[in-house]
Amino acid sequence: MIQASGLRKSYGSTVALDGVDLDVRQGEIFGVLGQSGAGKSTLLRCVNLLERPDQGTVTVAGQEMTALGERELRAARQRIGMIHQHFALLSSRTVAGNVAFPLEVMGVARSERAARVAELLDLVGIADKADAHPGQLSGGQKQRVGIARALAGNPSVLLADEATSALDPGTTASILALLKRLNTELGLTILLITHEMNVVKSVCDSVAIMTGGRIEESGPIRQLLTTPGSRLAAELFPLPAPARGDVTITFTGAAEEPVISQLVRKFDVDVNILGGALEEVAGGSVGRLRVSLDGAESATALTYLRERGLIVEVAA
Amino acid sequence: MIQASGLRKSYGSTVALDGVDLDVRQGEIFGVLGQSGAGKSTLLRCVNLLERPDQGTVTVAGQEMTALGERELRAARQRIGMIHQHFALLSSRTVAGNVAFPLEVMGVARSERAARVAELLDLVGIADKADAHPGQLSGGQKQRVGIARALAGNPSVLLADEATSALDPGTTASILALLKRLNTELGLTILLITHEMNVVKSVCDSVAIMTGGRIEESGPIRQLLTTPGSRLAAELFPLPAPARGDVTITFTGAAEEPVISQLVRKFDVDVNILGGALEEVAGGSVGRLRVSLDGAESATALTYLRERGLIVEVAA
Amino acid sequence: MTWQEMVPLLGQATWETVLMVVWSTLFTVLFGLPLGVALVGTSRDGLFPSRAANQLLSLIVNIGRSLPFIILMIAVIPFTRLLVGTTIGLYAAIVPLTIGAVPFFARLVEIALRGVSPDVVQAAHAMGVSRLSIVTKVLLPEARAALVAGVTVTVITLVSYSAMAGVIGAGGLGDLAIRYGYQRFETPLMIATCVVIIILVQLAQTLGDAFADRLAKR
Amino acid sequence: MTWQEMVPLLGQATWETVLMVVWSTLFTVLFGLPLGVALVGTSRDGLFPSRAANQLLSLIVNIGRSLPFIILMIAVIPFTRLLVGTTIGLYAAIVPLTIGAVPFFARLVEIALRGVSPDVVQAAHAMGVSRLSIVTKVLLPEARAALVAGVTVTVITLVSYSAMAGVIGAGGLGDLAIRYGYQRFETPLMIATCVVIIILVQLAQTLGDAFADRLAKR
Amino acid sequence: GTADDTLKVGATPTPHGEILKYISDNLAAKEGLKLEIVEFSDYVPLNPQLQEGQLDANYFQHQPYLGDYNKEKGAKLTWVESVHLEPLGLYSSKVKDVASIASGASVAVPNDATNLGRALKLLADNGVITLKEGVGTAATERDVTANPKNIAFKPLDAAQLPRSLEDVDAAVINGNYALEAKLNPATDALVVEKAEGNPYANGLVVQDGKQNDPLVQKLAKLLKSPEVKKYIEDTYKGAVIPA
Ligand SMILES: Nc1ncnc2c1ncn2[C@@H]1O[C@H](COP(=O)(O)OP(=O)(O)OP(=O)(O)O)[C@@H](O)[C@H]1O
Ligand SMILES: Nc1ncnc2c1ncn2[C@@H]1O[C@H](COP(=O)(O)OP(=O)(O)OP(=O)(O)O)[C@@H](O)[C@H]1O
Ligand SMILES: [Mg+2]
Ligand SMILES: [Mg+2]
Repeated sequence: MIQASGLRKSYGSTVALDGVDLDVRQGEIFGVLGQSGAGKSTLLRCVNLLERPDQGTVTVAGQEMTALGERELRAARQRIGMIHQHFALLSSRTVAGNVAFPLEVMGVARSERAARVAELLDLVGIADKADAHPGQLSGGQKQRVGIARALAGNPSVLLADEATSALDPGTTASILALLKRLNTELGLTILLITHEMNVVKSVCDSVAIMTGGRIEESGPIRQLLTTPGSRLAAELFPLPAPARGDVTITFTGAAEEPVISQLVRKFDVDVNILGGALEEVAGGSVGRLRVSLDGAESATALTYLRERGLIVEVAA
Repeated sequence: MIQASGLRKSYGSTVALDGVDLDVRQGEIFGVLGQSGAGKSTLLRCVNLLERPDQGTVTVAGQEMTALGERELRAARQRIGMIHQHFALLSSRTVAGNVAFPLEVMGVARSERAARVAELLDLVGIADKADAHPGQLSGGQKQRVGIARALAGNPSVLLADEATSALDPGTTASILALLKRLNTELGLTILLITHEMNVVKSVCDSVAIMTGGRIEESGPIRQLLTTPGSRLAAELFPLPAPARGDVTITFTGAAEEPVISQLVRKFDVDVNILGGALEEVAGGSVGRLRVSLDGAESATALTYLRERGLIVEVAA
Repeated sequence: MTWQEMVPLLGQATWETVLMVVWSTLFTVLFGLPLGVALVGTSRDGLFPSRAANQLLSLIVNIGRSLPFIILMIAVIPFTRLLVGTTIGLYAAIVPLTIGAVPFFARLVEIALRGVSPDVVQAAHAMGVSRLSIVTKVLLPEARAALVAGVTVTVITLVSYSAMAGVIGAGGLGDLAIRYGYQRFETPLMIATCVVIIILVQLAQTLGDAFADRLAKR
Repeated sequence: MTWQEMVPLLGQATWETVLMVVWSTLFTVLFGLPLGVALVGTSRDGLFPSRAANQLLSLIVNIGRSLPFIILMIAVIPFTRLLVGTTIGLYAAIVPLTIGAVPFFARLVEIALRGVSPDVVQAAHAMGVSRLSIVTKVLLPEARAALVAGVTVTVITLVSYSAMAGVIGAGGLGDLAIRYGYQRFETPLMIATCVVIIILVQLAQTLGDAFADRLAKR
Repeated sequence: GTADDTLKVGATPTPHGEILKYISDNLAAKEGLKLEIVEFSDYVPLNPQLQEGQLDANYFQHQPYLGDYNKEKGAKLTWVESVHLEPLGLYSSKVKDVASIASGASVAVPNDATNLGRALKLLADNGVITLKEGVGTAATERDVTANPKNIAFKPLDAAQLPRSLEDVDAAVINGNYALEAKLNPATDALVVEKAEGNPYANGLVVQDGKQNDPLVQKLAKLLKSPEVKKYIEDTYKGAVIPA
């Protein structure tokens, strides 16, 4: 759905994008992670050509954006929703007016507009603020208006720049559920930037990590997780720094049986869970645990775990 | 260090604060959680009187802020650093100029200022952007300038409104480490608003959850964690919805031994870890695991766990 | 001069000033708004960037702004005749007044529109809004408080300009003050006239401020 | 009139205009800036809110803005004599020019300062910055691009005002255009004079724009 | 004219407008004449307006000015009747007679085209300066050939002249402005223009060919009537004198 190839963009001497290739498939939720200043927002803004890349091409829904005339570009952009990092709400319009704006632009009839706006405000949970002006909203409320506005025109692609960073976990969860629903029910393709691993874990199918204007690692999540030494895995399931001999077990969703208790039962070994987390990710129970093994048969136990399809790393 | 009592604040018909009492002790890091629109920012802004409460008093460092004249209020504010939710950087100044601003106001000599600014920019990792203007920064870079600026004047109290929401986990961790260091080394008292549970877990001593302008629950973290049915515990260590019979074990940091493996060894029971997380929180290893117990001696095993000081809840 | 003599003179002149100012304000906004939009639009980071067009517009605006009003008034006489059919009197004065005020108002529009956050304009671009719609639905509404303030400033400028319309026999308060107060040394009438001018202007300012205030509440 | 005759006339008049405009711009900024700050500061959501002071200032500004310039010029005669020692000539003209332009510039300052984001002002409050420092270190620097644009607009207004200073014998380009071109129908000299005026003004505009642009780059 | 018996006459306010108003209010009806008086605070547009037919007649200028205008613009405007003279006078609050004007003195003069030349001529006629031969009304400071007292001329707006007396050694002031400023031309002036043979009498002007129009003739007759003469003498006390 979104293909970018060889994107480069500099601001003066700052290289924001340094040769980025991206392939987001139709109906996918694609997460972009990366350090502050890595070029994530720049990449997103290059997708709908808010920022014209110095080099490289961008194709969205089969249309090469970089080659479009103004008219077609406008039409293409109307099918791409965007949630801005700094909200960018019209201060002269009420909340409802802001959400209605893209509909007005698309020529949707007034009555239809009102219904759609009411529905959207309800979905993001700010129906009570419909007549407030942006200046009267809290940070999270502004962000939700931005989300509603981005979804108003029933886009087929959604670009979301830290769309939930100002939201509490509860609201975040409900927004993510909404996005996931639009994704599965209507096939909405989503490219989202986030710093929150929860967001990646709960909705993303694929993910990319950017560093210094380049994509360092990318791919479907479960695949990245099973890649030893993956930075993504470390980011998603952070663990305390290991002491020598500590064991890191990565669950990839394959082993559903009670592995730890079987370990204790089968071998002469004590397992102490030092930290880690297990979660439902992309459909399977996935996670990493840091444990220390104590007992005569530690080495055998590790082999047993590896045989069960788990990834086992021992800190040196 | 910060006491608030009976704070009320309305905007028109919106009640943003509805009787809030707060007590942040000297040298404490106090987190405020809560839904979007709950009144967190309003509370923070009432502490340094950016927003004058309709009712109630605020005392900071023994001074009743609400009773101060303009002159003393200014002096008091110079000892309170603030990180704003929307950065509020001076667009006419460079990054270095922004950070130098509070120092200028306090009358710090030029040479001293330059040194301090360089040091701060280094601490927050944007030394390379010292001469850039805010419009040339990414979201996270702006936020770090705001953080550096808030710390510039060596405040004794820091108010932070979602200070790390635009930062990636790596940068967040280093900023939190910085805050923690200032807290332990210099006794900086910090009142921070956040939506990120990691932040709470890694730096906060105490925490409050706000809902609809009121504080719903508050207290030292470890104490809240051991309170059965605590909303905070659920927020911090979210677990998948339990199936009937699933067991939730809350570790409060008391049991350092390998409990799970002892369980398996001692009783005829299989332990399957369904999800959860264990982390270092406020100095002890704390967390919650959702497990399913299988085997004849399940009930005995639970009793054993309870005797070891763990909190054990069985889903009905 | 007695009060009995002054009052009808003042009444007549007030009515003339009001007529001149109201009409020329109307036309000034009508033409100055698009001109101001064009000034911003053709600038380097504008919606329709064009260095040539921008410099041309800027030149035209500056000519209108800097030439002595009297010269302007004479220079546009042929145009006035074409439009109004006469070059003397109140209605003929509306033409040079408008021409004099349009570039002024255009500059104020320019300043107002530059105050609109570029973020919002970008958001509109991202939605695929056409450039014309960005003007009408984003720039102008977002700047409306500043625009109203600009209209107020222009009204007051027009009151001041209208004094010079006496040159082509248009009458009005300013002309009354100049003819009687300045040329005939009738100080009481001059003062009375100035007071009426100030009252008119304060009225306009109060209305304008109230309106701008209502719009500024966000 | 031949070119030989025109050139010295034009040269002299240009110098007079430049002198008048430069001096009166200087004084206008000197007095208009604080007045504009006071206008914003005393307003309802300003730094020193005071309804009474605000209305008084607004009245003074509007009086200055709306009175015909000629009337203003004679009204301030005693004041001019006090300051300059004479009421005729170039230096005497600087006083009414300044008095006429100060309220105008003050309104532009007001518009510029209103464009400063309230967030930033709040951040300064939170740092315990005094209100005076907020003006000097936050409001004015943040608004500086708009302020420079305001100075440019004022310079051009002063060029236009200065034509009227001929009334008190100050000379200048505008007066030359009026006396020769307008009153004696010497069209070539009038056109030449207007061209010089326009060149001067474009120069001022280009300088002002370039400066504002440099400041606006954030 | 708009109606058959109406004349649209353009004039400057004082004394022209006032004289016309006196006629309109007191004398015109008897003659079957209606006047529409259009007052212009600035006299310059009056000739162009007349030339274009926006006005039927105007009354503000003297013959030399008309001559210059016809020459500059190739216009055909015609003198109908001289009505009055506003004698220029030299006034001073510092000296009592022309001879006492010191070397290097400043003298304010009107800055407008019609009056500047006249003012210089007044000074020349009284031996203060010498003017270039035959410059006529168009004389400016640049036509001064000899200036033994090294006088500095200060051209000011005519209405401004009385107000400048405190700042200059002497000022040449139009009769009407002198009167308005409570100066009496008969007693306060150091020297005054002579009425006899003075080419600067103001009068009625129309487009060429209209001078014999009955309405114009009626107005011309009224302007020269004894009633008007008396009105001028009573009202302007020497600042304006019937021609
Ligand atoms: N200036 C204002 N005018 C009107 N209502 C306001 C204003 N500021 C805040 N509010 C309202 O007060 C309530 C509390 O706002 P506040 O900013 O304190 O929320 P918050 O807890 O910080 O939320 P968030 O997490 O979304 O930033 C919200 O409902 C908001 O709409
Ligand atoms: N307009 C600009 N002028 C100059 N430099 C810019 C501009 N916009 C972005 N940059 C620089 O480009 C780099 C990438 O910026 P970008 O906004 O894409 O980062 P990001 O990955 O979105 O970071 P964040 O997570 O902090 O929002 C940064 O170093 C930034 O300073
Ligand atoms: Mg970004
Ligand atoms: Mg908030």
